[in-house]
Amino acid sequence: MNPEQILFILFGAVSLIGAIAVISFRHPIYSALSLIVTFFAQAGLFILLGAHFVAAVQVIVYAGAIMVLFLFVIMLLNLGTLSAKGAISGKLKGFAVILGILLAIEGVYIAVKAPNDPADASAETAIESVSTTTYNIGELLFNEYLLPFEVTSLILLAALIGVIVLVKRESQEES
Amino acid sequence: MSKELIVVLLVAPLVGFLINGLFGKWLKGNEKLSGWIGALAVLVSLVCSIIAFTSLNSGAAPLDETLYGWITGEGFAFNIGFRVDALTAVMLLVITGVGFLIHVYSIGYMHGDEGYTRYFAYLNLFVFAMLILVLGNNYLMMFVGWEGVGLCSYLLIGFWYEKQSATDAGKKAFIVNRIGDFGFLLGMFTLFAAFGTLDFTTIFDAAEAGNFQQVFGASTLVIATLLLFVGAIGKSAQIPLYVWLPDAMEGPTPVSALIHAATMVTAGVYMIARSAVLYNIAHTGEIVAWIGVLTAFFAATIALTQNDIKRILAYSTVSQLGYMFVGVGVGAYASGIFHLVTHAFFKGLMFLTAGSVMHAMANELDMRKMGGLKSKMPITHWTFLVGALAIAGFPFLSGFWSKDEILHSAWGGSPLIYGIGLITAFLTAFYMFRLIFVTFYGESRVEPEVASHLHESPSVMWVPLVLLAIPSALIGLLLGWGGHESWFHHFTKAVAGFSSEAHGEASGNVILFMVISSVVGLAGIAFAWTRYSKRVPSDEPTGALHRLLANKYYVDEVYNALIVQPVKNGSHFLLWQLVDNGIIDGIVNGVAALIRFVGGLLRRLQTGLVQVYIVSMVLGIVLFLAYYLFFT
Amino acid sequence: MALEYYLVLSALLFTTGVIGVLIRRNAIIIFMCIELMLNAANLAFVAISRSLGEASGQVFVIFVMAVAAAEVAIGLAIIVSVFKHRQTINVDEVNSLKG
Amino acid sequence: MENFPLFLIISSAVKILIIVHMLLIGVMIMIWAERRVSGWMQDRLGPNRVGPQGLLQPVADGLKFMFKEDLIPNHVDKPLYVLAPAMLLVPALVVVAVVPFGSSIELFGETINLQIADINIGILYILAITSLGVYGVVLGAWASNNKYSLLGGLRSSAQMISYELTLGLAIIGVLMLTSSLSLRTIAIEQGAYPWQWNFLIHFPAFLAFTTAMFAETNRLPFDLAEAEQELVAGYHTEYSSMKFAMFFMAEYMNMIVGSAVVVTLFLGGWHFFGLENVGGPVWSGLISFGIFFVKTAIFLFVFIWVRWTLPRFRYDQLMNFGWKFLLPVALTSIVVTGALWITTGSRLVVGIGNVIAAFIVVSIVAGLLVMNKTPEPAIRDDDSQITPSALDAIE
Repeated sequence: MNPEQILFILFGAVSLIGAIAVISFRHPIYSALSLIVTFFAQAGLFILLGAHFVAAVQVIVYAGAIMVLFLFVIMLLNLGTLSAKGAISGKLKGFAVILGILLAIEGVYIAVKAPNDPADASAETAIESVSTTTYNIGELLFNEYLLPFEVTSLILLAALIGVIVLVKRESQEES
Repeated sequence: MSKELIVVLLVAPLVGFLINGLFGKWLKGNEKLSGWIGALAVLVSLVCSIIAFTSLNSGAAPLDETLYGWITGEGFAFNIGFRVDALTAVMLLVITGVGFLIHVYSIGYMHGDEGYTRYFAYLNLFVFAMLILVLGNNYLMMFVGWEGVGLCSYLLIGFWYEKQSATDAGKKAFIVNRIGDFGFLLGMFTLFAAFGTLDFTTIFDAAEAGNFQQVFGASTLVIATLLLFVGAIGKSAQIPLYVWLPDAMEGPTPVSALIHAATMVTAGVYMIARSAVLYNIAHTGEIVAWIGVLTAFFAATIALTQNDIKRILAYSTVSQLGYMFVGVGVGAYASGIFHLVTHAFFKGLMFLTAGSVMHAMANELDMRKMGGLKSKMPITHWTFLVGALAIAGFPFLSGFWSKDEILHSAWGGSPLIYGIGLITAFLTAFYMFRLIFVTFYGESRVEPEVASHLHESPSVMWVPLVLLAIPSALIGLLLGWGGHESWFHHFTKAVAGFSSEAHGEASGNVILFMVISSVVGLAGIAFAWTRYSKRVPSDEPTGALHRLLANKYYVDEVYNALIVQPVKNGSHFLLWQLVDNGIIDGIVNGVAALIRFVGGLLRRLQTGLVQVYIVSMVLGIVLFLAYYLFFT
Repeated sequence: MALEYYLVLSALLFTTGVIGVLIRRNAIIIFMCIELMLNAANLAFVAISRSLGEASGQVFVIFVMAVAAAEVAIGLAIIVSVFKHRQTINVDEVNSLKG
Repeated sequence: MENFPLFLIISSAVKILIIVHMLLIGVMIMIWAERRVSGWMQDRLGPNRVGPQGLLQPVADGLKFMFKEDLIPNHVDKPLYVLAPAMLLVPALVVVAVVPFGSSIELFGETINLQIADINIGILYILAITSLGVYGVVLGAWASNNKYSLLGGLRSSAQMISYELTLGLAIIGVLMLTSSLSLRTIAIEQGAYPWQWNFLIHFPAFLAFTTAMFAETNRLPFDLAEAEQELVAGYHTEYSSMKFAMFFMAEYMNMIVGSAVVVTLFLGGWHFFGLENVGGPVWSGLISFGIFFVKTAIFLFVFIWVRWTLPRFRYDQLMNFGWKFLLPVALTSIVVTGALWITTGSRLVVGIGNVIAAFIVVSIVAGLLVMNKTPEPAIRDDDSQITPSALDAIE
């Protein structure tokens, strides 16, 4: 057991437990908190993978912005604990869980049986070169992926306008 | 003369239409502006027409240019293109000149109407369509204009759509025209089958060279020209399709003047003159002439007994159109077009004066309730008198010249046509002056409350009257002096097919013909004087002939019994109750019932619960993955 | 650490998200589960990126995050609107599309 | 690093111990300083009974907090209520890990950087960790199950998100010229003399960053989350004893770390006219640490100064200021810095261009605001003023 394995197990376990907690907690606030924990653990995994920049962005964007928005909305709407009874029958729920387990089996199967890449052998050595990737990411982002990058900025702009339109008050005169 | 000029000429009314049509709501508060925009648009066209005309007159070559390809396909091409020669130039002047005056007149006449801007939009659109009709250099363009004017005519006849009679008249005009248009279309198809194109120049050249596909054997051109003539019959209200024109008087009077007297109804005449080459080769002119003269005669006889001013004028129009067809039929194309021009002025004038009278009489049209209007409306009276004298063939007024030329040419074609034409001329003079005497002279029979505000029309209305009266009186003298040697003949000589006047060669003494015509016309006036200067037409028709005429030969009733009722019954019992209700509805409802049944079963899947949908989605993914992972 | 471990973890996280979407009724939690799925994908991206020794995968992760941020903003706005209208964000109570 | 990095571990542990303790002591000193400075500004004495010049007053307060009954009200959500203060305090503590507080010392033949961890994404780490501080506030507010607390929490989250943008964007100009995310590199890249420091090159960004930093620490004039006059005490209304003390400490810790970051990024770090190079490898390191310490202290004084000078923003003013002034200024700073740096490559031009551009942008925004100005509502009493405007921003 080298340190990386220990950390992987630690972070992986935390993220998985967090994920299960997200879907298990009754109260949305706890779900949100669990999700934050999961995100943190994932950031840890990213660092293990040498993707420091992505890890930082993960925390800044997900933990720092997105989840705050979630919390904000949950508090705003004052969503309390939800009653269990609803239109979704237990049968459907059971079916859904079985489906999910099947899907998990398939996913694991894909992951394990994935054709081992010839580059995999060099992967261990590649770690070092990739670990300083902020520069690499920047270079890729502004050269090869410049167009997607600009498109993404447009998506964000569109989202911005969309949100304003969605939640804007109908009339400004009332205030 | 350049392409750009023609484009401006054509587009100006379109712009007017768009402004009035699209921004009518905003212009509503300011109807003067709306009216003047319409008039101005036509004025622009008028100026362009004058420029085009003078340049042609000073010897410029006719323009025949293609702007761009409209529909291009394997082996054929339809283009947007213009042809401006003497014939077109004359038509342009008539359309925009009379059109402009009528626009101006309408500004006063339509004052206060609910649909003021709509009216001007339609009127501009009409001018635009009419310009396309005369400017096109192929039959397809002509057809576009042809249908366009038909549409505008329909819209304007039914302009007061709250009135049942107006909408009925509009529908009638549309349906009757459709029959004619169908003929026109078939004619176009025939021409296209024979020549592979619809361009005037190509067709005329090929026809003269005999270089075309004999789709109907030797009679190809005969069939084509006769089919085209069916279109002309419909549009120009000839026997047997004239019935729509008198009813079309339901529209506003300036519309009657512009569309149903001066311009649109002459489209048939124009079309035949344009196709002169074909008619010359096919020798179908005689049929045209006979239809024309019979129409002239019948319409004149009907006009004898009518009491409604506008109806008299309408029948008179039909009758005069007959004359024009006589002219083009016997090959005297220039004369026919000449009569078209003079007629446009004096008939337009008379309609406008009738409108003026209506305006003063609170929309009263029955002349038995008028009388003695001369003193109350002097300008109207005098201008009307000029028009009536012109149409009656009073010496040296415009109608005298043009009608005389046609009669003269008809003599060369067939003395019998000439004879009937002469009788018609007598009848024309008679019914016109019957109208004048009953309306303007004698005792006033106006109802008291109407009489109290009897007045001359405003200047915006009477100025156009005067402006029309002058050419009505003089244009014949100016253009027609010298008979077949006149300026007009000279000007239009270059138009394709005009020069070879096969039948219409002048024969006999010109002066003698003139004298005969004048005497006949004067006799008609005199006869009217003896009959109606003191008397009012009786309400009840006396005698069989009178009744026959008063009821317009029962043509409407005959049509109704022979065509309308069978079609209605057939539609009702066979098409509607059996085919539609029984078979088609049965199929449709059967299919609907089936779908409803199946849908009812499928409906249960549509729970409205997002998660049920997602579950099915995930199920699909799981199955797909399973298939690809474990079974391939 | 071999690639497979990360991929397996990614698959498990993804599946957890899917199950969450399927069984929870609260729109916000469903939304969180979608974020969870996106993150699982991100993890796979980064792992494979390392395995291949190039940074493209990380660039994609950046894109995914940007789009996720946009999506969250819009989605939450919609949820707030729905809540204003219907006083609930339970997806099984918002079933106007029921056939 | 083939061998077990014993020395690294030991030295790191020592550094962590020193820094954390300095932070904690710093908090105590700051509490004392704030009260004394405010007293001095308001022409009164402030605490002066416990110890010399009242220096032991914070110790006394601390003791009081510790021995006070740890009250947990009945109506709160217990787990979160307990967790919240820690969630605020921990980020404040760990963020200091990447701040370089001096050059380096040579001991036992090894070079020791005066920094706990020089990670290559240091500045991102700071942004990431500081953005977490909001959870402590928000969750504490929500867990308190009290409407004043909740309002405070909501305000705080909206404010944090708004000003975090500026915080992040304002430093990009610096990063562009330094080509590094490492705080140490950034500090070294700035020369020894004040005119080489970043605050002159990126003056508008410096102002924007500092302002946003003030907002992130929830201090006046940005303390809407705990505005006493409106919300009793905002998010920590329901807290008492040690839990309250943790909130309290976190605020001051944030101040200290924030000052240190500003000093590192904009004020030349430990540089001061070459003084940091005087002496041997040990002494120069200690002197640089001293310089850094003094700079941070001066900046902390500015914090206190501002707090007792400016009145609190109204909620809409806060949002307007953040979105309509700071954000445009930060954005302009990025564009102008990038453009001028590429075209001219001169720091002087970049510095001047930044100031001019910021001036223009602020003028334009101000002009637009004046033009679109709706008549200012008459002064209303506090209560009616806060609740609707807070909800405004929410909805």
